[in-house]
Formats: sequence, C-alpha cells, structure tokens
Amino acid sequence: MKFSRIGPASVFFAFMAIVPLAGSVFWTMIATEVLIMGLFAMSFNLIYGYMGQISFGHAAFFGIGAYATAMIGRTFGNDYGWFFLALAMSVPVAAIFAAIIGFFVIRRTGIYFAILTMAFGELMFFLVFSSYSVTGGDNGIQGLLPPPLLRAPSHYHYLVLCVVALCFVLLWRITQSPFGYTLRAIRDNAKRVRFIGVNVEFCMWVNFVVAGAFAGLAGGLWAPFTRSVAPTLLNWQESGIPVFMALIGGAYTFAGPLFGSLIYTLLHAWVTGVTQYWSLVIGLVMVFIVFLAPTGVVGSVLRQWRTPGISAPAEPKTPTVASPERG
Amino acid sequence: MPFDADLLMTQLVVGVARAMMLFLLSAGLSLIFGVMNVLNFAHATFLLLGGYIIYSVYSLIGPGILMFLLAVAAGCVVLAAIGFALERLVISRMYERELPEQLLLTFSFVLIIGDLIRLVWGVEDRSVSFNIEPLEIFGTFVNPYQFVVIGLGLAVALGLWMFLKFTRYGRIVRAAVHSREMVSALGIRIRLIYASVFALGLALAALAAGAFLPTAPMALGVDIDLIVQSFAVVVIGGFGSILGTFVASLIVGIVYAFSVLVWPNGALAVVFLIVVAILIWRPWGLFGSELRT
Amino acid sequence: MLKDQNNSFLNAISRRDFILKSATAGAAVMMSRHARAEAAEPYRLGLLLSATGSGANYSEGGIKAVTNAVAEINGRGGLLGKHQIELHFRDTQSKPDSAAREARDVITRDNVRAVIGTWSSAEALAVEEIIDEHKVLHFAANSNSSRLTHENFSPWFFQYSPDTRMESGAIAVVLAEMAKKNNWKSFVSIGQDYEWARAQQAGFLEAFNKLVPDVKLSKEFWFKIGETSFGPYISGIMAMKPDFCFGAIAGKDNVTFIEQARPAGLFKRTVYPGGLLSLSELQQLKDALPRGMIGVARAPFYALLDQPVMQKYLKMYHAAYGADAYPSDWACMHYDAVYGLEQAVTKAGSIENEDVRKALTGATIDTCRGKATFRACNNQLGVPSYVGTVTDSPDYKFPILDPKTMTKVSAEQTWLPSCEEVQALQKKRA
Amino acid sequence: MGTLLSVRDLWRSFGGLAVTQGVSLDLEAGSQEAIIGPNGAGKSTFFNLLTGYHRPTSGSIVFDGVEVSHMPPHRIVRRGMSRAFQVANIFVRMTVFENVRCAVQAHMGRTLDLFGNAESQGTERSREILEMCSLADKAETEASSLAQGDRKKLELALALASDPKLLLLDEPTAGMSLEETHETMKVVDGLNRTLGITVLFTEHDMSVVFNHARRITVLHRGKIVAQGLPDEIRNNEYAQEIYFGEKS
Repeated sequence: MKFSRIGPASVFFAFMAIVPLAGSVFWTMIATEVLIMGLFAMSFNLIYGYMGQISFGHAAFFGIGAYATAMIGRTFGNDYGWFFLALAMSVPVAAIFAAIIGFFVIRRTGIYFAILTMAFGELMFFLVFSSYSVTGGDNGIQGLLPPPLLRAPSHYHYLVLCVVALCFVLLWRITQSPFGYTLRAIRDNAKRVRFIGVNVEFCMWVNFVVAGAFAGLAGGLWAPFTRSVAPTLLNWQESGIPVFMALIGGAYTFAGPLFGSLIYTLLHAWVTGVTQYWSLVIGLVMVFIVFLAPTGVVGSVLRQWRTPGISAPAEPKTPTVASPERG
Repeated sequence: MPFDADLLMTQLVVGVARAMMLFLLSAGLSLIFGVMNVLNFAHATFLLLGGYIIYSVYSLIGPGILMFLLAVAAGCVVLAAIGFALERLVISRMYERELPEQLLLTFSFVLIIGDLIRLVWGVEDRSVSFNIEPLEIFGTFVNPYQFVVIGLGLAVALGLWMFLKFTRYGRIVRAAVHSREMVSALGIRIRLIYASVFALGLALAALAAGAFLPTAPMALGVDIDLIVQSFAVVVIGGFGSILGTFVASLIVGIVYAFSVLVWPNGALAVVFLIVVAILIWRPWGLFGSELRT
Repeated sequence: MLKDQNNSFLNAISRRDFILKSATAGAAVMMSRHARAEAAEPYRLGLLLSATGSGANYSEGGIKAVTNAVAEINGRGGLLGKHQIELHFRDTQSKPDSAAREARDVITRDNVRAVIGTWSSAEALAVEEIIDEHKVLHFAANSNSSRLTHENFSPWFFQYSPDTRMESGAIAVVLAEMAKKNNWKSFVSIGQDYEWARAQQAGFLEAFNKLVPDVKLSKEFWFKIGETSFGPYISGIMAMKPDFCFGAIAGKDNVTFIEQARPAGLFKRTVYPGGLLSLSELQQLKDALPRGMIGVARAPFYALLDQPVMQKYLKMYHAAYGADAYPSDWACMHYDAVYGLEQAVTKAGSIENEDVRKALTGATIDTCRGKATFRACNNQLGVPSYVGTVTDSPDYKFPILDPKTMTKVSAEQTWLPSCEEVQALQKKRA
Repeated sequence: MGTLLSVRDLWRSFGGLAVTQGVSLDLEAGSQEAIIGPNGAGKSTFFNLLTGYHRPTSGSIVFDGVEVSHMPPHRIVRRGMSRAFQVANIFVRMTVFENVRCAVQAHMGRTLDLFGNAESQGTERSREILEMCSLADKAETEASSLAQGDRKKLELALALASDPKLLLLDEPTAGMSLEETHETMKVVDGLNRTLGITVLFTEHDMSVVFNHARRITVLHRGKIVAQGLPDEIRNNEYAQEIYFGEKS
C-alpha cells in the first residue's frame, strides 16, 4: 500500500540519478533545475495543497535563501566548509523571514492571504532591489562558484539530488504526521479545527515557516547552480512558477508538484529553443490545464486508477479553499 | 532638500496627477473584483492592448486632438467588446473554481496577450506626442497635461459614483458587490451584469491607456510594472469600492511623490509598506466591507 | 547554402518572422550538410537578447544586425569560406536570472562556440559567469558596465561598446568645459536604479570631480526601471535649482522622462545633458526632443558615413529594410561584433575558441566606427564616445546629434590610464 | 456533584445590537439539559460565547472552576468543553477515520508532531469513538460522500474525541430521519449516563427536548425567560406563548 504512494516518486528519483550517465551536460542541468524547482514547488504546496491557502509571495523565501547563500559565499569564498555552511544558512535565514512575515499573514485567509503574501513578497523585492550597498541592487551578486569537486554539472546534480531526496523524505514525513493531517483539517475547515482543541493560527504559522525554510533551501541550491543571483528571483512573477508547477502536477497529490516541475521545466526548455513566442505557448498550456486537467496531470492520472480513500489528500469536490472562515 | 511652499505645492499637484493615473487604471480592476470576485492579473495588460489599439487607430485617422479623442473612444469600444466576449467565453466558467485557478487563468492572459501584442505590433515602443508647452504659474512651471489627467480622473470618479448610485444598473452592480445571491434571487440576469461589468472594467483600462499615451510610450513590460502598483491601490482602498480606490490612489500618489524627495530609491518600498500595514490592520481595505466572503 | 537563397533570405527578413526564418536557415544548413558530407563543421553562434520585457525594443536592432551579418558571411561561404554560421537565438526576457539560464541552455544544448549579447548590464554580468566556466566567447555589444571588463573580467569576454567609465568620462570632458565657461556651481543626477546607470553615474562623478572639483553634486535621484510617471522626480529636480541635471537614463525610460520633463518646464529651468540619445530615442522623440540638448551616442551612423564598414553596412541595411530605414547604434555595434568575429577567425585560420580568443586579444579590427584596437588587459575595444547637441537635419526625418560640432572623445582619454590599474581591479577567478 | 459550568450576567452585542442580554446559567456536573427558543433567540451566539468563538462584552463564564470567558476556543476545548455544530463541520477531503483520528491526536497534544507517523497514533481511541457513534463501518469512506445523518454523527464523533466533560450540541438531530434521531439521542443518553459527560443541547424537535432533557431553559431575544423541569416548561404559559406561539 505504501509503495503505491511512493512508487512513482522512487521511479522519478531513480531516473534523476541516471540522467547524468547519459553524458549530456544539457540534460544534466535540466534535471538539476527540475529538482531544485521541484523542491520549491513542493514547499509551496505545503501552504496550498495541504493548508489550503495560496501564497503569491513564495518566491521571496526562495530569493532570500539564494541571497543568504550568495552573500555568505561572496564574503567567505568557496572552501568546502564555507560552501556547505552557506548552503545550510539559507534554511534558517529564510525561516526567520518566514517567521516574521508569517506572523502577519496567517491571520488572513483566501484572497487576503494571497494578496498579503504578494505584498510582502514585493516589499522584500524592493528592499533587496534598493539596498544597493548590501545586496548589489539590480545587478545582484556574481561569481558564486561551488568548490572544485562540485563544479562539474553532474557532481552538482548529485549533490542537489541528495538534498532534494532528503527533503522529499522529510516533507513526506511531515505530510503524513499528525501535524500534516491537522493541516489538511485546517484546509478543509479551519473553524472546526479550533473546536477539536488546535491553535489554528500557530499551526499555520509553523507550516508557513517550514514551507519558507524549504523554499529557502531550494534558493540556496539555486544560487551556486546559476553562479549568480539577482533581485528578480524574489518578485511576484517568480512566485507564479511554483503555483503553476503545483497545479500542473496536481496540488492534491504529494509528489504532484515534483512532476509539475518536470513537466514545466521540460516544456519551458523545449519551447524557448523553438520559438521566441514562448510565453504565448506557456500561457495557452496554462489555460488548457486550468480547463481540462484541473486536478493536475498527476492528479488526473491518479483519479483514473486509484480507489478513493487511499490518496493522501483527495481532489477537491467543493470550492471551499477560497472562502475566509468568517463570513 | 529645501522644502518651501512652492515645492510642497508642485509636489502635491504631481502627486495628485500620478494618483489619478493610478485611479483610472485601478477603477476597473476594483470593480471587476468587487462584483465577480476575480482578481484580474491581466488588467494592466489590457491597458497595454488598449494603448496599442488607440495608437493604431490614431495613426490611421490622426493627427489632431479631436482625432485622438476619437481613437480613444474606439479603443474603449474595442476593449469593451473584448471584455464582454472574454467574460462570456472564459471567465464565466471560472466562478465556481478555486482561487488559484482563477489567478492562474488571468495570469496566463498576461503571457498570452503580451505575446499577441508582440505578434501584431512588434517590439517597438509606441508613443503619441502633442508637444505640450509648460505653464507658468507664480514663477513655477507646471505640466498642463497634469490638469487634464486630474480632470479626467475626477470626471471618471464622479461618473462611476453617479452611475452606481443613481442608475438601475448601477444599483444592481452595487448589490452584486454586496451579495451575489441577493441579486440572483431578485431574478436579475446576473450573467449579463457580470459580462457588462467586465466590459466596463476593460473600457476603463482603455481610457487609462488613452490618458497614458501622450505622456509615456506604450511598451512591452509596462503592464508588469503597473499591475503591482494597481494592486496596491485596490488593496488599500478595499475591493469593489470606487471611493476606496479613489482615496487609495490619492494616498499612494501623494506618498510616492513626497517619498521621492526624501528617499528616492525606496519610494516603491514605502508604498508596499503602506499596503502591508493596511492589510494587517484592515484586510478588507479602507472602504471595503468586512463581511464580504 | 546557395548564394541567391541567402539574398532572398536577407531581403525577406523582418522582425516578426526572424525566428522562423533563422530556424529554416538552420535546417537548410543541416540539410546541406547531409547533402555534402564533406562540408566543414558549422560555426554555432548564440544570440542572447530580449524578445520580451523592457529590453525588447532595444534588442531588435541587435537581432537584425546579427542576422544580417551572419547571412552576409554565410553568403560568402561562411567563416574561412567553409564554416557556415548557425545562429541560435534565446530570449533573455530582460532578466539576469533568465539570461544566465538561457546562456547555459544555448551553450550546453546547442554547443555554441560564442554568444553575442545581452541587453542589460546586469544580464551580461550573469552571463559572464557562465561563459567563463564553459570557455565560450562572449561579445557584448550593448551592455557596457565597466564591471564587465574590470571587477568581473573574464578573458573570454570582449566589449564592443565603450564601457560606462569611457562613456560617462566623455560626457564629463564636455560638461567640464561648459561648467568652467558658465561658472556652474551645483548639479543633480537622476538615473535608473540598475547596474548600467549606477556605473554611468559613478563614472561621471569620478571623472567630472577630477576635472572641476568645486562643482558639487547636491542630490541623486534613482528610480526603478520602467517608471511611467516622472512628475515627482521632475519637480524634485527643479526644486534643487541645479545648474545642470546629469541623466543616467537609457532606452524607453529616457524617452518617457524627456516626454514628461518638457511640458513640465524642466528644460526651461536647467539643462539635461548626458542622456543616451541613440538613434532609437532620436527617432521616437522627434519633435518632443528639445533642440540643443546634449546627448551621448555609441555608434551614430550619420556621423560615421565616411567609414567604409559603415558604408557597406548601411547599403546592406537599406537593401534589407528599405531606403528610409537606418541602423540604430545597437545594430551597428552588433554588426561590429559579428564582423569582428570573422576577422579574428580569418586571422587565426581556425574556428577553435582558444585560437579565436588569442587572435582577438589585442587585435585591431575594422568596425563601423573605424579601425579600433582591443585593449590587451581587459578586451575593451578602443572606440570613442560621441557627445553632441540635438539638431535638425535636412537629410533625415528625425533630429540628430550635430556631426559638425560633435565631440569625439577617444577611448584613451577616458579609460583607466594604465593596465596596472585595470589589473588591480580584476579579481582572480577561481 | 458540583457545578460544572457557571455563567453570570453574560452580555454580547454586535454593532450596538445586544444579542445576549445578561444570561446567567448554572449547570450541574452530570446533568443533561436543553436550551430552546425560536430562531434568533440567541442560542447559537450563546454557544459561541461559551466556547470562546465570540468574546463576551461583559459577564463571566466559569468552567470547571476556571474563568474561560477570555480564552480562545482551542484552550477551552482542552479544558474539557467540546461542541458539535448544527451544520456538520467536518473535514470533507479526509476519510471518516482520518477525521476522528485527527481530533484524537489533537487531544493527545500531537498536533505539532511534525515527523511522527499519524497512522500509528490514537488509532485505538479513534476506533472506539467510531464504534460509539456507530460509524465504524464507514471508517474508510471519504467524509464528503457521507449522507446527512452520518455527517451529523461524525460531527458528534469529532466533539467526543477531545474527551469532554461538557458537551455542547447544537441541534444534534437536525436533518435526520426519525430513526436516526432516535439512534443519535440514544448515543447521547449513553454518553451522559455511562460516561458521565454533562450535555447541554439545543433542539427544535420538542419531542426530543422533552424526552431527553432533565431541565430546560427557554431563551428569547437574548434573555432567559423560563427555566425548569420539562413538565414545568410544558405548562409554563409564558414559555408556551413566546415559543410555541411564535413558531406556528
């Protein structure tokens, strides 16, 4: 029973592990990107798929994590010790920001949550953007080379694979824990959760911080991967990407966002190589997804052959997510 | 910075002019959200589309101010038609869907329309210039076009207010902002109302584009910069409240104008600080109502 | 590829179907390679410019120029007469992160040997990290922050545009003269809050202060790229009552700023020298541009009509886009970049990256702007900056910077005087 | 047995409109009582005040010896006051078993256990509760596909998960068939008699009220107008007039 839930993901990670063996630097890098963005999308899905709120400022934590790693890396160089410390620091730094921002946003639900997270995201973007002396402003920070052994794309890929696989297991544990089920309950009916003796705001806050921390780690992996960071990593358009990945893969399945990342990244890489009208194509695909596969690709596939009751969170039947609790 | 009365006065005027520009852009966004509960990410992209259409019509029939006004009218009509069709064909299927899907749909409009504009008009910036000469008042120069914008903003605000207050349709729209069920219960054809409001919102975006064109070129990417500020205004004012949008525009415009004097590169951060503060204090905005779901 | 095929390709090319055309051209190259098995390996060239976002308008000239130049070279049989150039375009979306991503993509997927681009300096900085690692040549013909050739220098990077230090230094030379003559005391600056403008303003301050130390900067204004209403900034500037306002504004924002500053009376109160007035701005602003305004240009074709390369390119440009069409500064510099590549390959007798890099380092090449030499210590092409005043011209439907009074400030006058100083700035790359 | 709940002079107004006006009520531990009143009498508001969902404008609520009038709902629940809603408030995208297990784990204080296994905690207790509410055969059904009667049973099960001393039931049989009503009230009686849980419920169905409540309080326009044994209320003219009179 359990394998049927983790099965597709095991296949996914096994596949990711053999990609570099094919010897193509390009596909190795695409695979690395899939993993990092997949982690970003899964962290977003803690808030959306499990807690039922949509964050339109999640890229802020991705960006903050990337900047944390970049700034430590820039200051102390790329020894192995400093590199891993810089990478690890993306987690607490992003978590601290998530804790502060979360304190304010978890009091709101539905559209207000979405807009408040977006406003905070933009605020962080403008702060990073205008703090020229600290963050380098618009040009960002360059020269974020990983230490020599991790520089080869395949080596970095395996580092990312290990980190993301570990996060995958952690996230799986979290979503299967009493906490994870409490989140689902909050998503379905926050008011009721109060009356089974749960401090709903605190739970939501903890989840927001956890999600921010994972997003920060994804950003931390991203910075040395692209060798540079720029403020655009934080802005609202970037926040749309995990939303899209989660929806394309299926927000109500655990591994959905990961597959969403795979689909989105491949689609993006393919389209940008073929036409300069890539945003038209991506936009049309989005419309297509929204209308024809509202539970995402993975969700739609699962619905075909999975008996009800087994799927971790099931597909939505009623549009309850958007409505604020009191009303 | 030498703060004298002259400077405060001119800064107030430019702030109000900026505010009215924001209001023209945001009024439609606020109305659409208020009535249909749909957050239109693509609102500024529709402004861009309107601007390009106005430009094309004007280069056909121009030059001259009168012809420009005609072109603006044509732009409004075209956008209204697009809005009506879009609501009936696409948006109307989304009302029962979850919030993220709605957001994603309008977000995909940003991408699609942006690229369609590029396909039709190319990447060149388009601008219309009337060679306006500065006006000298009490020894300071002011841009006379600012008064045109301020006047237009006030007129639209007043017009919308009267429409909502005194016409039958307006009252129905206001009722729809308050409670959708009530309007359907009254047996009013809510679908027609929705499509009309969407059309009106897009026509307002085209009107904003008309006000915009003589001061700044239409260019790809402008929508991305504008929509964020427009969200700020709507959030501060409260969804669905024209008065709120108006007041919020004034706040944002004037605060921005004075921030520029004190902390030029952080002016937008200041605006978002206000947004965050308002959302924490009154998430439904200054003039929105608490009870709406 | 057949010659006449190329010509029709060149004639038919237009902005909108550029990608389709180049894709078919690529396919044609592939097919002809299959047909003639003995044909030499194509030279794969990446083009990283913006098709979307704020840089799209200004990338168009570059895209046109590179496509034209490639078609021309391929018409001659290709590099060294046998290596057809295969062009791979990627949209950088005017964002540094996307630029880095697309650079990596085009290098690892299409195995390009060189990339040309990008639009913004921040994008170029991100790309420079990637090309350095992959040992791919990078020709910058638009973005020109002096960081690219100094702090972040990579030996694989070549700068075809005057860098910000040179460009703003040139303006400083001209303005220092005016300041002395008019007894100016103070000025303000306004700039886009991004790498190029920051570097431009810093470069200007340094150079200007050296020349006239007692003229003081009283306030700096920075605004976010894409600003649409400059009212608050304009009145803020006027309130400072400066003798002049130095502008570090390029592209659409400069057009918007001038469009709004004029009716607000800024130009009646103070002068606004230093803005980048490339052909794009001149054509777009037309009547709205105050005559007599001082601006800087990087490759103004109308002032370079005596240069043989410019003559050749202009003829090609007219043939492709009509007699009324003129290449923008961006187009000319991108043309130089491709033409420079051909000269380097010819000199090296090889298309191998290491050979081409060595051949180009310190080389003197023919460009639209005359003969110019790459500075050996930072691969900066020694091209002048053109500072002039806006005037009407009987020959064109748009105003130009008056070639008769134009000051051509040479590279040597404005770049860091010695290579030791340059190398002191260049950090060691790991 | 002493007093479990003691409400003194409770007031609450919404925007100038006083919905609860000086209500005082004592509840003996182990009792089973009902609150009745016409629509808009303030029953739901009263429950909301007791459970901390609304804060009283003034007055005090002492539960089990502790003042709870300013506590948030979850802390009141943890002190042993639990409620079931009139309209079933269940977690629709989880199975019936997961619904109850989640509530049981909350009661066990496992909510912030991020890395434990939800499937191995509190399962015994969850099954027990499902048995109690005769939902055991539907344990693996997704809550969204339950029939109305089963939803209400699940609602009750959720309320029981926190091991309450006091159970507040807001119209526990609303929307149920006669048979289901009977079954449900049997469960409630059982909870009261065998487990000693104090029960306070509101109900529209007068036969349920008179058969299952040992004392009845009549609420009208936010005030208590009558209180007494079922027979006393049945014969109280005042209560008859305002309650039965208005209802028909």
